[in-house]
Amino acid sequence: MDLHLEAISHSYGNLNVLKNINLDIHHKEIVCIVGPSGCGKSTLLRIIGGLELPTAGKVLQLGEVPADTFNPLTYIFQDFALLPWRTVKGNVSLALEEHGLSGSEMEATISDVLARTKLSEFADALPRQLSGGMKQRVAIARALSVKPAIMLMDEPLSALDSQTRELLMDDLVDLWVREGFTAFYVTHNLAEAVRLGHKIVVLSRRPGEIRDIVSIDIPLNERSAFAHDLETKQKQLWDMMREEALAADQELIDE
Amino acid sequence: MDLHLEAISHSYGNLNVLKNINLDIHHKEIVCIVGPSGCGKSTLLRIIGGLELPTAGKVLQLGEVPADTFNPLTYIFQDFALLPWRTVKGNVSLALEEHGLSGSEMEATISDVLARTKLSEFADALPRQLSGGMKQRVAIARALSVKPAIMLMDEPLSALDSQTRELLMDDLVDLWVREGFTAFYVTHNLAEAVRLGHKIVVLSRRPGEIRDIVSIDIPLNERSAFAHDLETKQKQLWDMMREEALAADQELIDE
Amino acid sequence: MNKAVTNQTSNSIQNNGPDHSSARPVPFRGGGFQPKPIRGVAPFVFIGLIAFWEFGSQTGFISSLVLPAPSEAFQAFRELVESGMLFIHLSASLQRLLIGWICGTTLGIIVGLMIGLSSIARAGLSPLVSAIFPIPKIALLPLFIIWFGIGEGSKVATILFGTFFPTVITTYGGVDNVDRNLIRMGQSFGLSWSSIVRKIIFPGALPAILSGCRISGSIAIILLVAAEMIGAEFGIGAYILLAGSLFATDQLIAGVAILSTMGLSLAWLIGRAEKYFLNWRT
Amino acid sequence: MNKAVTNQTSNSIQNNGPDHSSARPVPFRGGGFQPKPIRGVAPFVFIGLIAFWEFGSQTGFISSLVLPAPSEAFQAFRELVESGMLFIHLSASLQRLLIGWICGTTLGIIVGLMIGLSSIARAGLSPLVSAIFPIPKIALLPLFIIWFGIGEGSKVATILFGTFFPTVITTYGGVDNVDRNLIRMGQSFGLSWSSIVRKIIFPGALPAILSGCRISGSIAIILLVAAEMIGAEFGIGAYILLAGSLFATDQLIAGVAILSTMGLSLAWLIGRAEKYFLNWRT
Amino acid sequence: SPSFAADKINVGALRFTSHSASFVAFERGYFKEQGLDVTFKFFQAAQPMAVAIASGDVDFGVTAISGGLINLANKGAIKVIGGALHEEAGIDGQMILVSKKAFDAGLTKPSMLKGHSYGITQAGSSFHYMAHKIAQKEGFAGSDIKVKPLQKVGAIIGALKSGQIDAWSIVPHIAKGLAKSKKVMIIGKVADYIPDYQVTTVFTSADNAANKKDLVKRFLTAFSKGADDFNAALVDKTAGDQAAEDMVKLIHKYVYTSRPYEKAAPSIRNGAMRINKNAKLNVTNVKDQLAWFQSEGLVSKDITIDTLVDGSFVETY
Ligand SMILES: Nc1ncnc2c1ncn2[C@@H]1O[C@H](COP(=O)(O)OP(=O)(O)OP(=O)(O)O)[C@@H](O)[C@H]1O
Ligand SMILES: Nc1ncnc2c1ncn2[C@@H]1O[C@H](COP(=O)(O)OP(=O)(O)OP(=O)(O)O)[C@@H](O)[C@H]1O
Ligand SMILES: [Mg+2]
Ligand SMILES: [Mg+2]
Repeated sequence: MDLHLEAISHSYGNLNVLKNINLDIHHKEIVCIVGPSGCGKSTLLRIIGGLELPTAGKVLQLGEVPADTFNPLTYIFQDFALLPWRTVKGNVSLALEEHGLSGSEMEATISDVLARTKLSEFADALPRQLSGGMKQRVAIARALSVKPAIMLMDEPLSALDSQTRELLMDDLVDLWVREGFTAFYVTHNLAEAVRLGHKIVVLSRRPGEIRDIVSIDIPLNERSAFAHDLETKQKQLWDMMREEALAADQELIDE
Repeated sequence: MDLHLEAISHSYGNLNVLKNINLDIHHKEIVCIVGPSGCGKSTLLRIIGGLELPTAGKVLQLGEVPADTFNPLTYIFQDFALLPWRTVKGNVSLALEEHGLSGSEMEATISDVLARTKLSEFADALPRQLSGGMKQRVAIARALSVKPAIMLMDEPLSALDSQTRELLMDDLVDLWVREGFTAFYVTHNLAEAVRLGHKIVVLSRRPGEIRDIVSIDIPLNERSAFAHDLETKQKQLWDMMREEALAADQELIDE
Repeated sequence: MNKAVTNQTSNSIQNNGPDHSSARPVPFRGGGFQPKPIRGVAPFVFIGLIAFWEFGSQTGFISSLVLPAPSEAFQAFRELVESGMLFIHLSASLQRLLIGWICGTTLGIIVGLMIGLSSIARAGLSPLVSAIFPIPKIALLPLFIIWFGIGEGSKVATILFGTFFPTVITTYGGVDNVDRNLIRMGQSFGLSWSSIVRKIIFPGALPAILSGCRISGSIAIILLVAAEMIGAEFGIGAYILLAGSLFATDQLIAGVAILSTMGLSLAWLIGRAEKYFLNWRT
Repeated sequence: MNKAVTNQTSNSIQNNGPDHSSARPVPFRGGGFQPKPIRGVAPFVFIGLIAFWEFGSQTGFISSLVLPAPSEAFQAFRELVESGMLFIHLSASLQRLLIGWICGTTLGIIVGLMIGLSSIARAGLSPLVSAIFPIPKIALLPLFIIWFGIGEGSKVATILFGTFFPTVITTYGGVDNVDRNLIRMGQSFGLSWSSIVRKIIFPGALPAILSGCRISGSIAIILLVAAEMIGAEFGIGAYILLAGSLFATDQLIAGVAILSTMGLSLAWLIGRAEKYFLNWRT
Repeated sequence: SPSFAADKINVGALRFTSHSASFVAFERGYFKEQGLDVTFKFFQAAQPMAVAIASGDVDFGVTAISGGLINLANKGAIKVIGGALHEEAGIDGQMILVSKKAFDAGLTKPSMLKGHSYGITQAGSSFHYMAHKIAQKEGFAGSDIKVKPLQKVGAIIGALKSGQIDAWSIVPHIAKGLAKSKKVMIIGKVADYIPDYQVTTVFTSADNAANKKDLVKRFLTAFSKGADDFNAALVDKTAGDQAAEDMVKLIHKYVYTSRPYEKAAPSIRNGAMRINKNAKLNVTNVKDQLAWFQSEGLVSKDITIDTLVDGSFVETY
């Protein structure tokens, strides 16, 4: 299943947030979206997943939705969005409970997905007992459990400290190499973008427009060998965005 | 004024947090402290600044305290620690109010320090109107206003998004190049450490011990030219810490 | 490197556009769960309810023994206004309310700050507060007469007692919730103890204190009736009590409506105070 | 590169140690501002206070008119126990409390959820709640007799009314405070409306609901006295009222102490419930 | 008559000696004789009892005439149908009390009450009426006595003992009990100011009075029999010591139950005041009371004695 964004614009009242976004995503492709603070990245992701209706334009699903998926478009949130009153297992099962699985199927799915994210030992832990990195692993496990066609990841690593971020980035690369997944990946972090993205969409300041789309053809698992190329690319992206980031940072927030 | 840490150890009840830390800082030197989550970095910084008494060992001030400083050891916190009910100006003046400055001296000090941190336009804004980056600039302005001999910075950039972090890092480098300052700088982020540190102290997992001290002799303003050397250094640091970071991440938090 | 990394413009994407034959829009599943107050409904509800009530009374569907018609209550209110007694009752009550509430709140804030700041005060006072708080003031009225007399003393004391305890509790809750990082920041800049209390802890606890005022204000109004049980000739509470004992339900409803209006005005006033003092909150 | 970056072991640092002649330790300026409850002080305070009070009464320093000696109150309590009346009063009161409180809380939670979830309910009901909440129940007692009779009905209704409104307010406050991101997460996984309410909103509002129970429980105990003003023969409130009307201050204090104990037990119970249901909180 | 199923009725009562007629009628089976199956409903105060009769929870009650009672009668809810407690020369009736403080300061006679404070439960209560009648007779305006509404008898006692109010009037056993404490002095009798004071009356719902005349009559018959026994045993003391003792024991089942018999007995004996024979009703005095309420603006001027009283059941005078 692919997605096609057609001339998406969005405003909140008088605030124009997105302007004429056209974008495609293809199977097993990771599309990174970068842009300065407040340019509408999260809004765009919400529109893609059907959580918000755009003022103009539409999001189209192309091709068949895979038969075994429970939730074709599945989010991973910056703040993990785990239910604090459920254990790791309970949080994963939340996503499965409404799909009429039998008890044993449910058990099997959950333990499979926990094993894949190396969480098996933590099945009965509550979120408050977990470090940030582990929490996000649980959120990833929950997302994988519904066998999504496309994952929508909104700055999944930016609430983590940078060492944990490194660890999780490695995990995501591993996962993609092993199983391959399709994802929109919103981030502020250009190092993340060049490490994970097949396409990097650069948005302008609000109202967010596509300034450029950068493709990186190096396979994910080979990227460490091309560190220098990526660094240059990252610098190029940063030069493109620096001014706008500065302006966005200095903006006063009105009530 | 230099500082000398002599055989510092600390525990909270049965929890040993720091073990035999010996460390020096010299004038106009930035000492970065890196280490996995929970290894006692913040505790160490609190001990250095006199906010916490170590279980064993002592922190000594060497040489005269500069005459014009209002607060020789001054913190900059991860969460900015701005008073939300005071404007930018009010937050800076908080640090000065108890030093018997006249109204005009106070005004002059505040506007000087706001100018140096490019905050003059925002003097009357409330913290809630500012982006994270601006908030941390205000905290830096407040710290500078008391003319500190040594700044104690606890992950000053880790609450910011990575673009803002880049911008502020540039500002800090500028500031150091212009005025020179002495600082302990705690961070998780190895890129930050190699960019700003003259010495990088690597702590082990809890109980935090000094595993290694790495010196980088390249002047701060020339470091961008040595990007590759720094990258290698950073990778070396990461290899040293990776295992411990992973272990720290997977630890369950007890009540 | 050129092999590995290439740039595309957004235009080139649109060209190899999709095969629209199997294209279906993504279903919408967001929205909701954010009830917004709809303007104009509130007066409508009130008017509707009162109209229904009046209608019921007129047709005898609601017996006047059970509930007097709103028009009768309004008539009682008019009589109260025209006789000039409204002003006398209101000023008597407001005076008691204000004195009792201001003293109770001030003392409550002071004791609350003490409990919030000192281990000894906390150990000594907080269990006392918890033990005395749940005592209904109305049960103590006979003792209050002995302790504070039957003049204004016991009325003010009833309100004072009623407002003191919740204020203590919310205040020290507020102090406990002040961000410890801000306090540590104050210490790190060498601020004195009193500066930290005045400049950091008090403003930080202010939201809790104001929301405590909301509660203690309602309690003060509720206690007005109990307070004016003791030898009060004038006052809204006394008016209601007399109406109750005469079973003059029209006056009773009028009095209750006055209390309710006082409660709403108070909520509005504290809302304004919060807007003013807490404009720094997001 | 070796020129630019060098490694040192921590040992080499210690060797070029500092010139200790001008060395002064960094002054300590932290600590404080974290009052800890000191164990054992609370009973000490209570015992000390009661001992002082008894001493004052024995020496006549506190006249028995002003306050009976604790020993007299205790004597009254013993008589109550020995006559077997304590059980009768307690069971009558607890029954009213429980029925009124359970019904009031249940209804309050339901209406609170409605207001928290639906714009129409919010627009229609929330102003009504704000208007009725500040009405003192005691003012309505004459009407309650007509409406609910003199049996258990009006007593339970008084407590029900008293607990209903605060529960509504805290419940919808709790629903409003449920993290909208969690709700959005639920929607993003395609959860149905009822699943979101049951699995996300209700547990998320539970802390607020439980702390509402704490408040409504205290209110229920306080209202017991008012409720039992209406033709109650038995009950702690009736006992206190009778003691008050006979000016039997020893019995009055004994009754008040029973209420206070009930309040403390309730706080303890809700504390346990919070520990149990909210063990997921940090 | 035992062949019929007895009529179930609820009788409202306060745990006061003045309600003894009902207790006696119940204990000695006089209600049963009249085919009445009586359940007592006890109240803390008279006012809720009146409301309970209006709401139909209670069928019969005995209480002083108050503003609330008159207003309920005016709403067509209740009717006074007979007399109960009655002030009578020669028998201890309600007494006028002053605090020790006021007494020492010279308030030794009711004629000196002008300008003093006087405890009442509520505006429009019988205490309020008594205060004004004293003033009237002594020749000054009612408003010259400063009445203090204190809601409850207990509160008034506290205020009087601690000298916060100067004067009060109350039934004899309470008055005598208080006088023993030496904090309170007795300075006069109410009977000297309100001759033939109809202190309490029997009342029922307007519905009963209009539609169940037979039931009302049977109730009054049993009630009167109880009153006769009571008067004979404790007021006129014509029945002998044993009967008096038995009577006190009977009443102790209902009154002062929380006190041991030895302590309760004197209070019960002292509290005995005449209960009208055959529930005769002193309408003259009731009219006076009604007029007083009207003059104080506590009840509507339009109310007539017929709205309040249904005189068809008992002898009136
Ligand atoms: N529900 C809403 N109602 C009104 N304005 C909104 C709403 N959601 C977002 N906005 C505004 O729209 C703009 C874009 O928000 P969005 O969260 O999409 O930006 P973003 O690119 O994700 O920012 P960040 O990098 O900070 O996450 C911001 O100015 C924000 O204040
Ligand atoms: N006041 C305290 N009382 C008890 N334990 C504490 C206290 N402060 C910190 N700790 C514990 O001491 C250990 C070290 O804490 P510290 O905050 O110094 O670590 P850190 O290296 O700064 O961690 P992070 O990288 O997460 O900031 C942690 O396990 C923490 O839980
Ligand atoms: Mg965002
Ligand atoms: Mg830290």
